[in-house]
Amino acid sequence: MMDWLPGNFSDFWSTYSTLVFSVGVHALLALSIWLTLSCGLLSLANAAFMGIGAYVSALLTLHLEWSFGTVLLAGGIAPAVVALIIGAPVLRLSGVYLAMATLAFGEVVRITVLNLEITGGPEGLNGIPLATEGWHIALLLALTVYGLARLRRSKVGRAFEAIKEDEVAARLMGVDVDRYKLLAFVLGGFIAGIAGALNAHFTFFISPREYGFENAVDILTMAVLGGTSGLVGPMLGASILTLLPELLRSLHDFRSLVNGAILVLVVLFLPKGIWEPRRIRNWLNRNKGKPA
Amino acid sequence: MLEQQLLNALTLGSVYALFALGFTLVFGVLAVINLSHGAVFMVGSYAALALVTRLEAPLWAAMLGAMLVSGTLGLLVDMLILKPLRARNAPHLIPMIATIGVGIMLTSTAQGLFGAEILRFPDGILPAGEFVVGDVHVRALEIAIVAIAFVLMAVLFAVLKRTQLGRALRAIAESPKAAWLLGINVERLFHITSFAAAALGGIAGVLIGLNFNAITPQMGQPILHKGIAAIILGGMGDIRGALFGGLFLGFAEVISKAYLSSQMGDAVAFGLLFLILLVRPSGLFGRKLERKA
Amino acid sequence: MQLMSKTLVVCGALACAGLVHAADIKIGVAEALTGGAAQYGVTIRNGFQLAADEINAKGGINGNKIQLVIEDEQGKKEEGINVFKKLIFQDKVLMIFGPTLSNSMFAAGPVANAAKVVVFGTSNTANGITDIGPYVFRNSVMESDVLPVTVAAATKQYKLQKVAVIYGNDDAFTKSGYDVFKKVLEEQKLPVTTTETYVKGDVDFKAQLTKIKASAPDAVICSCLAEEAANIILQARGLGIKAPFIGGNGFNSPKLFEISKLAGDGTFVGSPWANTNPAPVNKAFVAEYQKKYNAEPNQFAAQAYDALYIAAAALKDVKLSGDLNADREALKNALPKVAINGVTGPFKFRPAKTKDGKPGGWDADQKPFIYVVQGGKFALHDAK
Amino acid sequence: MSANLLSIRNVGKHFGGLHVLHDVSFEVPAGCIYGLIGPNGAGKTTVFNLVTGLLAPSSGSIDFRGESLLGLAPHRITQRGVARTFQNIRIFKEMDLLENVMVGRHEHLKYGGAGLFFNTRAYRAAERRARERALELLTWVGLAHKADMLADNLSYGDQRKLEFARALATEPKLLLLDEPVAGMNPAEKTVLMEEIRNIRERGYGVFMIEHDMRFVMGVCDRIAVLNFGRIIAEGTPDEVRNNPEVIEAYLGKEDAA
Repeated sequence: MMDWLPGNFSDFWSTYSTLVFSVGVHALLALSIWLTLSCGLLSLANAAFMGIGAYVSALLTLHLEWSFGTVLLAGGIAPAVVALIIGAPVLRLSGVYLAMATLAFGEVVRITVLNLEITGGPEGLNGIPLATEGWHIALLLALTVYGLARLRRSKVGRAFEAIKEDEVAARLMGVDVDRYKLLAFVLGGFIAGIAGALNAHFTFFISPREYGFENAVDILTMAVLGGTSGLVGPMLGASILTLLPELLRSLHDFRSLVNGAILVLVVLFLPKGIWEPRRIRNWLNRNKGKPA
Repeated sequence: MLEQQLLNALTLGSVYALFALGFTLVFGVLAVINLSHGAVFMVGSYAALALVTRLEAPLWAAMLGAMLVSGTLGLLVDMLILKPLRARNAPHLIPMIATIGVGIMLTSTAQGLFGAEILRFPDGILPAGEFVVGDVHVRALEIAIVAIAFVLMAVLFAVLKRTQLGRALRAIAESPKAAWLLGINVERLFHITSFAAAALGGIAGVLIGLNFNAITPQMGQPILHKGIAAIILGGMGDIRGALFGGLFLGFAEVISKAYLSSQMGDAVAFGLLFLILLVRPSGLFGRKLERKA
Repeated sequence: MQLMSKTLVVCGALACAGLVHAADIKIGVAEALTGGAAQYGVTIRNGFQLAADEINAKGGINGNKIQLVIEDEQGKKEEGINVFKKLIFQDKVLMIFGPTLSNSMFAAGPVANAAKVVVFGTSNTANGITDIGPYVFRNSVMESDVLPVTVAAATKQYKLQKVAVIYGNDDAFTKSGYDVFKKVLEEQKLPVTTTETYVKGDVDFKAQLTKIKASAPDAVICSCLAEEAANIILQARGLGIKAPFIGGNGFNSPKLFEISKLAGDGTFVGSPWANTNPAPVNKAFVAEYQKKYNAEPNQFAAQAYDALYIAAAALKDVKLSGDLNADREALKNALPKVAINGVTGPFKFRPAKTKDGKPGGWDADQKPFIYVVQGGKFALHDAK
Repeated sequence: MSANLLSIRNVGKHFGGLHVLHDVSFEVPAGCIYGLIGPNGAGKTTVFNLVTGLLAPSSGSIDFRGESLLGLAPHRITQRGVARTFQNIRIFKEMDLLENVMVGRHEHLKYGGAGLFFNTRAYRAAERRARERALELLTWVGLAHKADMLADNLSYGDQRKLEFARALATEPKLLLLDEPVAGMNPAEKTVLMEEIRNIRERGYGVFMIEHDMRFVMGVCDRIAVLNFGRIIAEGTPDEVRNNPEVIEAYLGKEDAA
């Protein structure tokens, strides 16, 4: 009786551990873009930041054999530094112009990686040793969620929200808008870079095509699908979009059709994303009123 | 070699411009970055191909049919998706994401129906003429693409400047609310614009599909990126800007390939886009943006 | 609709096989059936399916029927890993064919190798694939085996003095092909007039070709996928370039030369397979494929077809014990001894030379055919 | 030390060819309610935008407590002690009332990232003080009972009060009010007049733009009149009321109802 259960579980875990890892990494990415969105910035640079993190960490592992902890940290810091450099000029733009500038930046990063010798060009880097374990992702995700939750409830979170709603009013309340935008951009880059470093160390291989426009859009979609009014939404969106393709496996050729349709339907019928605390609270309250 | 390269730049630029025209029209009037425009372009190609191969329609009929199919598609996207989003005043990010979803659906449907392989127009359908002047070679189809890009731009421009419809569209571009107060049927014009822009995307798909004779479900993606670059370079929502931006991009790409290194083509295109956005967010040819205090 | 009905046929066949035979041999097939790589993945799956149906129709392997478990890895690395894990741990397949792209193999291969399951690539030509470990096999012939022969043959035929090169620099396959070309040209001391690149999705190559034309090469070497190759050849002729082409593996598509018509004549192609190979086994394959899928086979289908016969030959010598781990190990030990004469010609494995001397996998040891295109068709080139 | 809180000297502002302000000079003394009136389009809000740093003057100088404000970013000017409300209310609608006011406390919360992350005692104390102060201000404007309501759900008058409390949360030395009584009924105006006087009693300077003449004349200690970008009169309400140029240019045309 007893022995089939763990056996079954170990089969399950062997089969789906990578999928669970991907959910965690995607959750980090969705949170990284949530951070900039919460400040009213539509930045599509997160896939590029993820790529920078992945490449820097993989190169440090392959060539210098740094310990995994320092590699992860470097994977976060590298894109954060890039974000810091490009942030000041880029963040003067707003709306779709910011989106397009960050998109162009992402392309420039991709093309650079493509043409460098050390990154292996289009062939990418292979033979990256397996270093990421479940608890690494769990711990970093927990730390990120905790940190962002604390941030949200502090003056920083209030400043982000104020900037998102009315930049001018925020300025006149004494908020240094440019600095906080830069903070959101750089922190977002840091989280995306860590996610990239984690991903590189359980997929054995990275190549430039994983960090292009489509991936930037995927990350954005996760956050928007889940809902950006809180931290649960992006994580939920990341989980759904990562697991959905597995669940839809039987649809074969028309799987991505369903994927696209879900995107459209959510945008049409759940404008604030799936996880909208207020709507859920209202719904719960309504049900509470009824006799059980 | 320079003459040939300039000619190459002109045709490549015209291809970009042709694609960018519909793209910028939608942005100008509806203020939506329609990321399904690449897929609509692809649908135009497949529609013409299906008409030619399955119904054995002549090329001109296939072109008209492709415009009709892609135009209807654009209209449907507007009526079923963009209209409800407008009605609830969704932030600009939302319609953009919805159109990404539409693009994925169209690409996947095309692959389901036609397969992932490259399809080509059958022999004999292509106008085969070629002109050689000195060392410069040019095909009739290329001349047609350049001419059509310019003519369409001129026609669009004239419509916008000279006709009642154009004035109404410009009023909407300025402020949909004000236009509505002036008694303009804004929704109807949004529908017309969506149809026209998608039809333009469709015809661009047919022409480019003919010229390069390679039709795949994914063919809309690379040109979508170049289209975005072109309309930003030219100034978003500006009809002349789409042509200028497209041509500028074409020349920048070809010249950098010819005189720097062919690895630089895309790096130059996007690097330029990035820098120009930082220096002149309104594009090279656009009016200066007024920022609200 | 066509694809849907195909899927139904496949499912039907599988269901029947499952009912009749208890001792089925489960073999995983992980290919890109959707997404950009689907154009290869789908034909590869067809090749496997055709071979499996043939083998099963003749009574299977030692009486056991082959059951293919086909999964879509979408040409994405994470999906590749997920699918491999599903096949290994959940479906408990004996071995895995695939994935379609070298990139996915770099990601998923280590998973199979760590689980001590044979993974057999039929379309992965990148360097370093078989460095992954001893459970990694491939029958895809590496460019480094094909291109030196091709270039030498073309040099002799056309008395080449200098050549121009064009390749796709954002694709692992075309870039690694270029790297081999570059090495070969250095070794054979053939000067390069200019090296041009393009990226995936490009359809207009005239800027690069104009430069090539100005450099007046005797031949144009092209490391490109078939999809770009047709346009490159046509646009080159359109610009008045008369030099012949020398192509890598990507040129090995009969369709390509149908499209490019006489424009492609004179092109030298080295490849493990061509549809005009007159060997009876190949003629039968081409005819059967045509009948079953109403389309011409390509190299990828041919290599997949051969790969299943290679596995079948190994399985004939393996006494299946029912202990999955032991059977997987036995298959791994049996495979290197296989030698068959397939649609791609005589085939055997050779141990891979790894960079750091660790035990590696097994590469294809196969002589390429050198073809020259005549009248829009492949013709076997007589090198003598 | 100058007794003047705000000194505007010879300020001009033009947008391209359009001259909005010409050679505007006046002084807002400490402990004073100062009014700026003038017909629509006279350039009143532009003066506010110049003082708060949203716009830079084309010429002239703006000093606050003896130091120049020129070239300072808006948030720096706020930190120096200038706060404002807007003619077309700009509260943060998706935040609750308490959060709105706490945004105003932003610069007074002196904790760093570490304190925030580790939830230190100092951090908690600072946040608690900010919350207490915000509640105090909400109580003062009579909105404490709605502290956790979304600002979007407030009535127009309450939104003005909230904006008021939010501006006060920055602890300003000078409060700029842009048409504070617009859209209010007489009873509300009376209450607001009391509150503005209260603000002065608590040591703030108040500088307001207002169209409602009865209100301005009733509450302000001094008034400047702006017409076509120029100051045409300055003085006590009585002086201004009796200035023939003002009557001619402004009061004469617009009935002071």
